[in-house]
Amino acid sequence: MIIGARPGKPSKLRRLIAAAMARDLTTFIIPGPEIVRSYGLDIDATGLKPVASPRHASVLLVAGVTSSALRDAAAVIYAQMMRPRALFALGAGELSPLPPADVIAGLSQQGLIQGVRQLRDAFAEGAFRPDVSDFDAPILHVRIEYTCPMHPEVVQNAPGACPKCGMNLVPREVQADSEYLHTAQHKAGSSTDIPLTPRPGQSDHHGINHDAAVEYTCPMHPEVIQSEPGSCPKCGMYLVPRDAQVESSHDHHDHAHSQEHEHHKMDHDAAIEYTCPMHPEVIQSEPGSCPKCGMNLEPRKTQDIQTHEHADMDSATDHGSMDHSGMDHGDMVFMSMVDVTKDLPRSSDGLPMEWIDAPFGPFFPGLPGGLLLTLTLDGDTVAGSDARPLTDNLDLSQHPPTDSTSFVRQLAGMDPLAPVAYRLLAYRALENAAGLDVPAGTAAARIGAMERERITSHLGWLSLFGQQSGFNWLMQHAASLQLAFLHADVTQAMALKPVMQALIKRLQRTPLLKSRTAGIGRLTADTALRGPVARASGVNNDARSTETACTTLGFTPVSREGGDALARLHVHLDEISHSLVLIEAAGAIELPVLADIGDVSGAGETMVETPRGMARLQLTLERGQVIAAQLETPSTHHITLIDSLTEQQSLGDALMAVGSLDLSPWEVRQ
Amino acid sequence: MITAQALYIGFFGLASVWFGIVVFRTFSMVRSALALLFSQTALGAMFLSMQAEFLGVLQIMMMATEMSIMAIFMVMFMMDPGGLGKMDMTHQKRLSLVAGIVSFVAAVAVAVFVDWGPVASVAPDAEQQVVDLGLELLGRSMLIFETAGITILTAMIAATAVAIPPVKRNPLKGTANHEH
Amino acid sequence: MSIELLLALITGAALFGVGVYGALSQTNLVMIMMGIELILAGAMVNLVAFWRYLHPDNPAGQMFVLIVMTVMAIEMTVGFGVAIARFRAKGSVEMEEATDLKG
Amino acid sequence: MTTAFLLLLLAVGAYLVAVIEAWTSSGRFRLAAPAFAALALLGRESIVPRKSDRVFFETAPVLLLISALLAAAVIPLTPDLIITDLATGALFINAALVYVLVALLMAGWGPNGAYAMVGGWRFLGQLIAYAMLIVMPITAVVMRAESLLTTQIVVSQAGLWNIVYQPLGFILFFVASMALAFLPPFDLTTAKGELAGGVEAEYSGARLAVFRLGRLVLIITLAAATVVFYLGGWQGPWLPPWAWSAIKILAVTATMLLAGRYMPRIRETDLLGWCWMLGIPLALLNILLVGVLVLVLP
Repeated sequence: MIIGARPGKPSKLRRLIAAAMARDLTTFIIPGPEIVRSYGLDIDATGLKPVASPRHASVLLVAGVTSSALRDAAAVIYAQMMRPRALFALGAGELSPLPPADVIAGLSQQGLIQGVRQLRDAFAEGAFRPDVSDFDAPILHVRIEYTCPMHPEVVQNAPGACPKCGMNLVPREVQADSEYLHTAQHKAGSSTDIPLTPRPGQSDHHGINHDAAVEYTCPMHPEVIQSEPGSCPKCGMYLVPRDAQVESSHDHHDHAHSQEHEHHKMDHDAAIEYTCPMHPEVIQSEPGSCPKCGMNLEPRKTQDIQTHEHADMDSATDHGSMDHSGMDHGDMVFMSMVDVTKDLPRSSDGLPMEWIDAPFGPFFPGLPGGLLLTLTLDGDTVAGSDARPLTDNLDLSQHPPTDSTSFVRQLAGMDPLAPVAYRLLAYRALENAAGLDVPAGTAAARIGAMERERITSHLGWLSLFGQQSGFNWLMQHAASLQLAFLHADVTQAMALKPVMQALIKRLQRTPLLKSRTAGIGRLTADTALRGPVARASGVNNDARSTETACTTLGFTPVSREGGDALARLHVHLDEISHSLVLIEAAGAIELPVLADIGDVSGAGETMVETPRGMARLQLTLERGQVIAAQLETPSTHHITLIDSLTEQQSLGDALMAVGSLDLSPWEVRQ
Repeated sequence: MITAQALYIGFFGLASVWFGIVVFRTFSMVRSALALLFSQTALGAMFLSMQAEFLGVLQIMMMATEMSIMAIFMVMFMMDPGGLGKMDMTHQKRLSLVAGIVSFVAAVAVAVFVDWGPVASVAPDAEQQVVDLGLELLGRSMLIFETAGITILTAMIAATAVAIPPVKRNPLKGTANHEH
Repeated sequence: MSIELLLALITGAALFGVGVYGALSQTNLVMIMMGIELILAGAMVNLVAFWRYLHPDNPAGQMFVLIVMTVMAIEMTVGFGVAIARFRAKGSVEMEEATDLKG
Repeated sequence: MTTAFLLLLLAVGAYLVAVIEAWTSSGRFRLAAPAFAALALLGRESIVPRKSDRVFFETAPVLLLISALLAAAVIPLTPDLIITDLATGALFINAALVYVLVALLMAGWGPNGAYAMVGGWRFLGQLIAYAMLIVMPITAVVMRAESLLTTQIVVSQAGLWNIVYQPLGFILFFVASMALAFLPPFDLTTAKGELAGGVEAEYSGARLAVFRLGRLVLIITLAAATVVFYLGGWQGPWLPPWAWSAIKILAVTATMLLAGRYMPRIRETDLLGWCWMLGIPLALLNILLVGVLVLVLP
């Protein structure tokens, strides 16, 4: 029996269909296939078919313990799946707001295989049931608000006509409590009726967050809007606060009687400036003609920080100016498109068009699981982006002080994509603080383990790259190699060497691969870059060059010029071959084991070259207890690059650029 | 008497006109464009029932691409392509209606009252038509055909030249039009 | 005269009428173009009907239809070229607002 | 009678295409898998997203299937095994296939989702470009056959198949067919890792089943068209004509499906750029070459 069965009495035909369903289980994997593989699970071997859209999946597979934000997102995915649907939890703890799992199994291949068998039985028996209750969760609740299709700034709670153009307002749903996915998911009467993405015709305009009370925007770049203070990613200026719309009403009649505060975004605080239709760079405060072409300048509204603040303080003035601007349009029978499009941001092709915020993630196939990427699409072009991890941020503040064993466990469990690297990092820092020396043999064996993880991680990335770019063969081949390398010893790793070399050779002569990646996501050499991303831009900062244990094994850092996705692909491939050489030289693979550091005090700092780049850990020991720690990880910086890499790229290129950064949302420090 | 051919012509003609009316009666611009497409497709089917096989197939083929392009332009140029706001986008409605009806009535009157002379009952078979049309195009009407070709080429080049963005004269301010 | 010819001519007249209404009443350039397409379609029906029922032996009738199709294509090309240029400059393809050349 | 028999053949063909497609994408050859998948799809809920353009959403899968079937109607498997031998058959195939575009536009706009919409508009650009590469090589084929009849086109290749007579045309047509059926590496419309299924993303249950069936019929129709135009249709020694048609069509289908497995998806700018700047000049060159050959050779 499955909780998400399809309503209906079991009949003979339905039993036949249920039997067919049991043999054709499609699955949507949470948090993502590469993470599930890093736990050593081979989904392919069980006959579960991974699919790209929740609409096409019958099984929701949740592996590992996920953060509450990820569980909320998973609940939305579950609601989007068609019944009959089943929830399959692998080693997951708390699942709410998801319903209780239909099948629970341990986080092991054995558990997976058994679980799939149980799932098949459950489908064959209970795909149809007469009594089925709907799935519901707080994240799915929405409230209805009304907005004008032409004036997105007009938002009110009751239906009516737009005060600016007289059009009928159209209803729209917004999430009742929305911290993320704010336009993405809607709740319907039926639990299965949830759209994957917002309505193209009536979506939110870029950056208008209807639920936030205060948002921050850049005075120079009005398109930059975020919910917390900070600096503008484009120009570095401090963002200024302003009111976002909270259920504002623009209705004239209401207005006269009620003292309701009015908040507006675009029009009423505007000053007028004049610009040339042909030369947008010409802007002046008085009317006149363009110095370049002599055309008459056209008025347009501009936003002024000071007016904003003023408006916040004095609502009477606010009302007055609003009325005025509202009247301008409200009395018109004909709706002017010039006015409507004037305030729209123009994209690179100069055509003002409607922008759509489309969520990609946090479980988007082809992007790292756990990463929520919201792209503002202008047709097929990306006009803006917002990336954030929905994973739990490991708290390293260490109150109360933790002992070294649990500290190591914490750090090693932080990133499922690089457990060895972070374990080693914790180790080295502890040893450094305690002043312990590591024997050369152990150091070499640790390098072996590190390099093996590098290979697995890079293969996982290659598989993800294959998935994203529709390169099926690479996706499957790299995935199976990743699983083979995951627990391989030295001899097994060496046995896989020819296969690896064949893969690399094959990639070098794959048609279309070069044109697909060359020139995409280009990054100039910058010392803030880390790991393969840095080395693909010709920057040679590899923490391994400073380690004598590595250099004695014959390590030389690889580096490529170009700084684009192609160079990153090559660096990843080069590093895989180098890592194989290092493993061979190290002659042993041994995961670090906890040595007794004793009852010491001191401070330690160390760096480890994780598969994604250099991570740095500083910690303070007091009588064997960790009292303070500070971690710096490569993805923390790389995730901030997304905005500039994706801007004005076509969607495919933008996603490729994000993918080529090889981000791990789990290690991003917020 | 009513022949099968007359039935077909009547049916597809009616469909064509009905879709043509839908074009101006729906608020959704995408629906407008696709209604026009189906109006033209019905017209193509009508040509087929009038035994003009080549023209019918050509009409069906050409209009599908043309109207799809129209649909994307509608979405581009309209702020509310889904027609959610049900806004009125017309002017001089009464005048237009009168003009439309007058032209319809006049054309029907001409069709009814003019003596069209003897009506041919058989048309050449489709294969023969294709051959004839080919010979016509590359024979007597070659100049017209070539002129049409050159004209459309010119129109394409001119339209592209008009439509591409103006060259930015100051490379330093290349991003100026992103900001506003 | 035959009923087929009459039906075809009435269809042509109706399409022409609808097209005239559309071309005159719409304010959006693209919608106006749709009206013009319908007018041309009406003309096309008549041409095919005349060819089929009056001069089936003369392929020049069919050639006329081809020419009308070309005209439709040219109308589309030029129309969209103008529409894009105008949208780029003004952000609007509303003909009510195209008053630049008005005295 | 012939029609019913051909529809049955088409269904069998579509099923085989599904088997081959599953084999090329997962590496496993399982003859029964598509049957289970189809049953499972039919048993699953199929919902219409709220606020969708319902007319479009419902029509799109059916229109896709119909346009593929119409294109199949003029394809001869043997001299007599053809639904209708239209005098404008070669043009008719293209006319029917253009409605694939209309269907996908509807499927993209209908369901009210960004992924689907981007997928739909992407296909618009793709098809307008590649429909040119369908119709221009066909022109060259028709020039040699001196007829638009598809049966006549097969007969014209009795001495020499068109793949040898006009190899350039064959390559262009083959590539354009793959693009038209949005097969990898031209699957920008459904793009699994980019758009999570694109136009398919919002379809589910029975509607998705119809959509996928339409696409399978489309693939086999295009493969059959390639065989008719370039690989001599039913012609071949020893075996009966229907056997040759079947073998050739399945071989072409397998090639089309297999090619995409070993390369990444093409970039959209490349997809359009190569078509307009390389494909169309080459297609014109092909017409010129064939014109010269037709005049020079007896």
